[in-house]
Amino acid sequence: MVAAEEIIGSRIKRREDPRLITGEAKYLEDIQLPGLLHAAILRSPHAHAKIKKIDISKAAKHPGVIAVYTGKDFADVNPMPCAWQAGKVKNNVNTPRVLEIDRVTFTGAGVAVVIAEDRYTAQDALELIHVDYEVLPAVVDAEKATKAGAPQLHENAPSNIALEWTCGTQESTDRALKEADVVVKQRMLNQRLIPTPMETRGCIAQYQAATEEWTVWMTSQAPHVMRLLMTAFVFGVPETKMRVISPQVGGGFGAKIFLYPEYCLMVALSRKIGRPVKWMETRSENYIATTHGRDHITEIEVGAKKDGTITALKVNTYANLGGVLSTIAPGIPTTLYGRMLSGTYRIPNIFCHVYGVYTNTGMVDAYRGAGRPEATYVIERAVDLVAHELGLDPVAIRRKNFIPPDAFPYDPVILNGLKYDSGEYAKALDLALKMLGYESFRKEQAEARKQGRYLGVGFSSYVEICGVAPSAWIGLPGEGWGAGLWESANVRVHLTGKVVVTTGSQSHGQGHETSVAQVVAGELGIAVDDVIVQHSDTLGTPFGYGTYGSRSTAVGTVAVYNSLQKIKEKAKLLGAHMLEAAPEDVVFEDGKVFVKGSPDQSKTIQEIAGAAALAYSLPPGMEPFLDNTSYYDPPNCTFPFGTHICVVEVDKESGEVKIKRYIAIDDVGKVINPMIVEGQVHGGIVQGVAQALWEGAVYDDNGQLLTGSLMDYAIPKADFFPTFETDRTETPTPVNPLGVKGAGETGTIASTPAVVNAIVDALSPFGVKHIDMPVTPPKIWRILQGHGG
Amino acid sequence: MYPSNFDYQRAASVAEAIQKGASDGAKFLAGGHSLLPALKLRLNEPESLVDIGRLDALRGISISGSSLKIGALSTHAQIASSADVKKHAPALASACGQVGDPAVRNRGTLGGNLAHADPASDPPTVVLALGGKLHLQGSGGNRVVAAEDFFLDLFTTDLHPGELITAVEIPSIGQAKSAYVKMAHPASRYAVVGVCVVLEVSGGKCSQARVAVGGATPKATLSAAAAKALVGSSLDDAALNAAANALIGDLSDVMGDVYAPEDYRRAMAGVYLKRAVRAAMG
Amino acid sequence: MKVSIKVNGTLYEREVEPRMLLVHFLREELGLTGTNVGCDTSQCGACNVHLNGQVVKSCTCLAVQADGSEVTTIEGLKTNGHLHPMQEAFWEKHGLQCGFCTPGMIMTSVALLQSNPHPTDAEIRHGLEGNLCRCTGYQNIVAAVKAAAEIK
Amino acid sequence: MELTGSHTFEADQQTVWTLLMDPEAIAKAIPGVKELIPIEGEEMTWRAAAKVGFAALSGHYAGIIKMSEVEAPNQYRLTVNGEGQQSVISGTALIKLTYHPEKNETLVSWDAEANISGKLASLGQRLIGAGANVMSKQFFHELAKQLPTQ
Repeated sequence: MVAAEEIIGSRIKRREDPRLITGEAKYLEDIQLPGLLHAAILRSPHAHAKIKKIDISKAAKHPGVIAVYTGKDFADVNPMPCAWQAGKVKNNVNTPRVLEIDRVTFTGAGVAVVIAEDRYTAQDALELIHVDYEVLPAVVDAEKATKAGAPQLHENAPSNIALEWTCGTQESTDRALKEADVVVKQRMLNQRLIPTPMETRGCIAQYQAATEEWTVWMTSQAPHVMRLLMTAFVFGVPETKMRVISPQVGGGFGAKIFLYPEYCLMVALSRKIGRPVKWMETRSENYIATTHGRDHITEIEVGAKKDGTITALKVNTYANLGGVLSTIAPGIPTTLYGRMLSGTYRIPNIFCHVYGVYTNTGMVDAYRGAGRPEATYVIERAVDLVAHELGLDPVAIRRKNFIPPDAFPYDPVILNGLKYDSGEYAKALDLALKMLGYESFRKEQAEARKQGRYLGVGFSSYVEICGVAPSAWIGLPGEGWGAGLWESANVRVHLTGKVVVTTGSQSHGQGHETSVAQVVAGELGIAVDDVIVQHSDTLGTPFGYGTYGSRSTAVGTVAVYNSLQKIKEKAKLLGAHMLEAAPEDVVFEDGKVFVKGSPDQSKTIQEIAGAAALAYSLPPGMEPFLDNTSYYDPPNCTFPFGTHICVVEVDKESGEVKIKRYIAIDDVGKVINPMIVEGQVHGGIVQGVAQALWEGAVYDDNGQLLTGSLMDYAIPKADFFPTFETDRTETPTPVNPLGVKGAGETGTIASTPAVVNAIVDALSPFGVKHIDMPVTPPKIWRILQGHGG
Repeated sequence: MYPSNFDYQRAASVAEAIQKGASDGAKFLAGGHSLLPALKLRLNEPESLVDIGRLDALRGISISGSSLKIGALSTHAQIASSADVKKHAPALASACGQVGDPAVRNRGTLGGNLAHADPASDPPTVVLALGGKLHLQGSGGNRVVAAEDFFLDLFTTDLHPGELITAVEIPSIGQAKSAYVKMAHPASRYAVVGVCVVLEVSGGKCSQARVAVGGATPKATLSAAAAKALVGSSLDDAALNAAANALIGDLSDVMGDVYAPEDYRRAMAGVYLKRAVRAAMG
Repeated sequence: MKVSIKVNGTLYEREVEPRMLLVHFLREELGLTGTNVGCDTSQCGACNVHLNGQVVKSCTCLAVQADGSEVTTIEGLKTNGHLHPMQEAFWEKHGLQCGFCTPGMIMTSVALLQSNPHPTDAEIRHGLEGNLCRCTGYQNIVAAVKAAAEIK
Repeated sequence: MELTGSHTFEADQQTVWTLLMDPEAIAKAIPGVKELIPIEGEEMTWRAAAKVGFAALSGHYAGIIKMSEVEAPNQYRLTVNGEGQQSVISGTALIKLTYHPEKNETLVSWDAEANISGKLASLGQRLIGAGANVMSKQFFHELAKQLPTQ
């Protein structure tokens, strides 16, 4: 067994794995209930249309069909709420209904539902519904949608603008650009991505008429928030009337944060029909009906002095938000994007202007990294563009502009009062360069070019924002978030000394049952196996805002830690009582309470827990049991950082790109379980590299998703990658007592510009300065055709 | 993910299969790896399926004379790992080893694949380059059709309703060199472009050549012009460039899609021809 | 139509519609829900099982096609209550995160080692080309397969 | 999606024109269509139901076929709207006839704009363009088979 003081920071095998490697885990699809019915949803084949008439008569008569409904049957159910609107500006909000009633604004919007005894039958009946549409012209490009003459999606959103938001100062930025020695302008696209967790979405709702209560199982990253939104906002019933359970969830990457119409539809159906109803999304449905990510059209202007000092950055972005707004859609391209544009650099003047735009495409919301990958891509490409313009080395220009270690806490001004917590950016870069062998690489590159082989190296020195909080920041000064952002935990030490932790955050692959148990075991000096971590059920766990934005460790686990401190305090009081010592004379170490200097005479935490539970003899005024609930609202966010380096070889004839090396140095603060952090980094890198090279949702001009399946949308496979070379620096955050920053998104945030920078570097002999993602072989080939390639 | 209803009949003999397969709305089911994906999406709603998957008469890989005879129900995995195929038609073994993924190769059959005639699948290109012949059996009797006459258009073959591929005959390449190389689509792994070459070389010169391209055109296509450019050369860079240009000029009806536009596919046919020749010559 | 299929050593006889996919037969008729469905175009490999000893996609096979066959699912991999070395290796090497692709990934990996007991990293990566994982970045899966090869 | 193509009919222009305007012949040339039923009150408009089968795709479609902009015997517009399998196929083609007296051949060329929506569009991207071309070629090929024997 690992010694108590070493548990935090150890590679402990995951405790959730035995049920996952044996097939015993119960995902939503695996749940069966007596009398369970199955729903199938008819979706609009048109991106923009009026619904004139729906004929359900044939479908309703199909054998095995229980009922068929259209949007009109749920006219009394509120539309989905939009819980995070852009701060301090007007948001022209339009959100989906459980089923659309008279108009659809994207292909895939639900218009009718069949409920049947089994899913094959439900699908059979779906084909018997006839919908009469009046097809309207569509627009899919966010910039074009704002121009005169574009089809208009919503009456309350002139020029299809859902929101127009700025941060930074326009005047000083314009002035600095005017005064700069060089100004580089670039238009760049951050293409739309489809999150694609391996488990699609699903929901089961069961209604008990006698008590008017629901139990709802859903594939959610935030069960407490789902309950709140469904009861208080969509159905107008007391929150206490619903229990929401996230069973084993097969990945989320952001797409399972939101309140989707299908979930509310199941809730409504279970009440209407009086039997439990299940809907499980197919993959093709997932591609058109679950949220997408990114999709920015951006123009940047960056100003610098001749020596490479960056003096100004001006960014104008059209963020495509889809046909209707998803739950927190407006927050992503505003707070989480614009406010992070300074990156790891001291940039005195920044101005960012964002249009959030409606188009006839699927909803766009948070996807792994959510805003920060887009910001990091902008700034890391910008730095390379300036270096190229000035003939500087990309490493040198980064060093020149880095925020130095002694400048922390650092206020990048555009963060609306928040400060970067801690950072040693050059240290991470140096370690990465050492792993690469930069000088010898440049020699190899020069030699290769002589032979007609094109190698390139790309750098990305990133910083991101994790553990988004504090509530007072996100809520009050106008960041627009419609909720607080603290997390909660309850820790109970049972009579037998076994510990049960309940937490309001939710795990869907991150390994909380292990990492949280490590913190408990380490703090209480007990075995990891003596700790059980329960989550994902609103019954029996304290309220929490859920798992996203790498916040479960930086916020949720700190709540656990705080509860443990309070439990230790109480244990000390009781231990002192049991030892007949004065409380101020005892200490808690290695799971034991003893008088300072006399460890031989001690009471173990198990003994103390037993005494607390039996309560035969407690100090005066002490309540029985070791039990504490904490609510942690951090004073600041955390800011992980690092440097990623990618080495590529580009085939000049075909445009094919081979990743030769990938180096990642991340600093996520203190690490609770290095194995879990490495896993998060690997997975993150793959998703970011995939954006650079392969993935991209493509709509045609009529709003049809042409990449509607895994046949066309390229989720990377094992043989697309070399073995990643990873390491860490460790700069603890002063923000929380654990010193942890968050590791869930670093890989995705850092990797995309590293890959694109490498490809541009490889192609620099042809005068290439920029290529838009995904950098596919045909795209490179076409560029080389025009550059004498 | 939930196919529509159909009648299912399991054929006990080739004759029975042919008789049942001739009825309107019937489809043959072998490994099912072309058909079932469409069935699951309800993009194909046949009235009946005739399962030929248990017809032992359609199995087996054998050598007769200087030809390989590959039963139509041979799976891609069986072909890819067959010592006989590796010896006499190594490009076919290689192509079958590149179809889909291991699980697909374990179920998907050569006969089903060729009957489906997906332009982006690997085996048709190779069977064409190797001069393969398809043995067909239908209500009108047996016939043998050369691969170049079998593939008519996109997903369109010379098969008559109810007619089955029973076997594929591939002449041994003997001392000739061959290779199949492809640019795989990153999502589907279908060929964006796939090129197969068969080269006879004597005295350092190419004396005979066959070049077939798949993926780029609605059906796998032989290029006489590319072959002609290789014949007589020592397969040096100049000859390869000439052959690539000849191939590019020889292709008509090149397909384009969201991933790879027409001009790119055309250019890649040339690039991959050069790679195929280099791979064949080792 | 009546089918009899031996699954994890037990013979099951059921009356099914011909259109029922093998994966639905396993999950819904037999309650063996360890095998997951991750796509509908036969690409992701989450549903991979062994059919007569070979790895196949159970979503691309009708139950009636498997009539008379032997199927092994993730639930049948343990012997005498002990984890299969591949299961141990995935656990040990952190070869999974959300776990949804894991049963199919493990079934493919077991078959991979049966045909190639000592694969290189490149052979492992190539052998897993039909199994998508969205969490791990594959690196620890490759490590797990390698570790399992060493145990055997 | 733009589709263009042409087909040479070995017949004089009037014969080809008559064929192209014959709903029964058109019905026969569309795979799976049994007959076209005129829609009352609408000029040159027919309702059709088809069991369409192409490649690995097959399914039931219902649709409307309309002829307009008729300039006998030189050109007309053929508009097709069909739906089935949670997909919608719509297209409009301007069909032009050019007679070559020296060979007694009539060249029929088409310039079409086609849109495919729903499941077919999102799942069949790889093959839609090529498939539509093949199907339009097949249509005129089948139509040509119905020319009166000379």
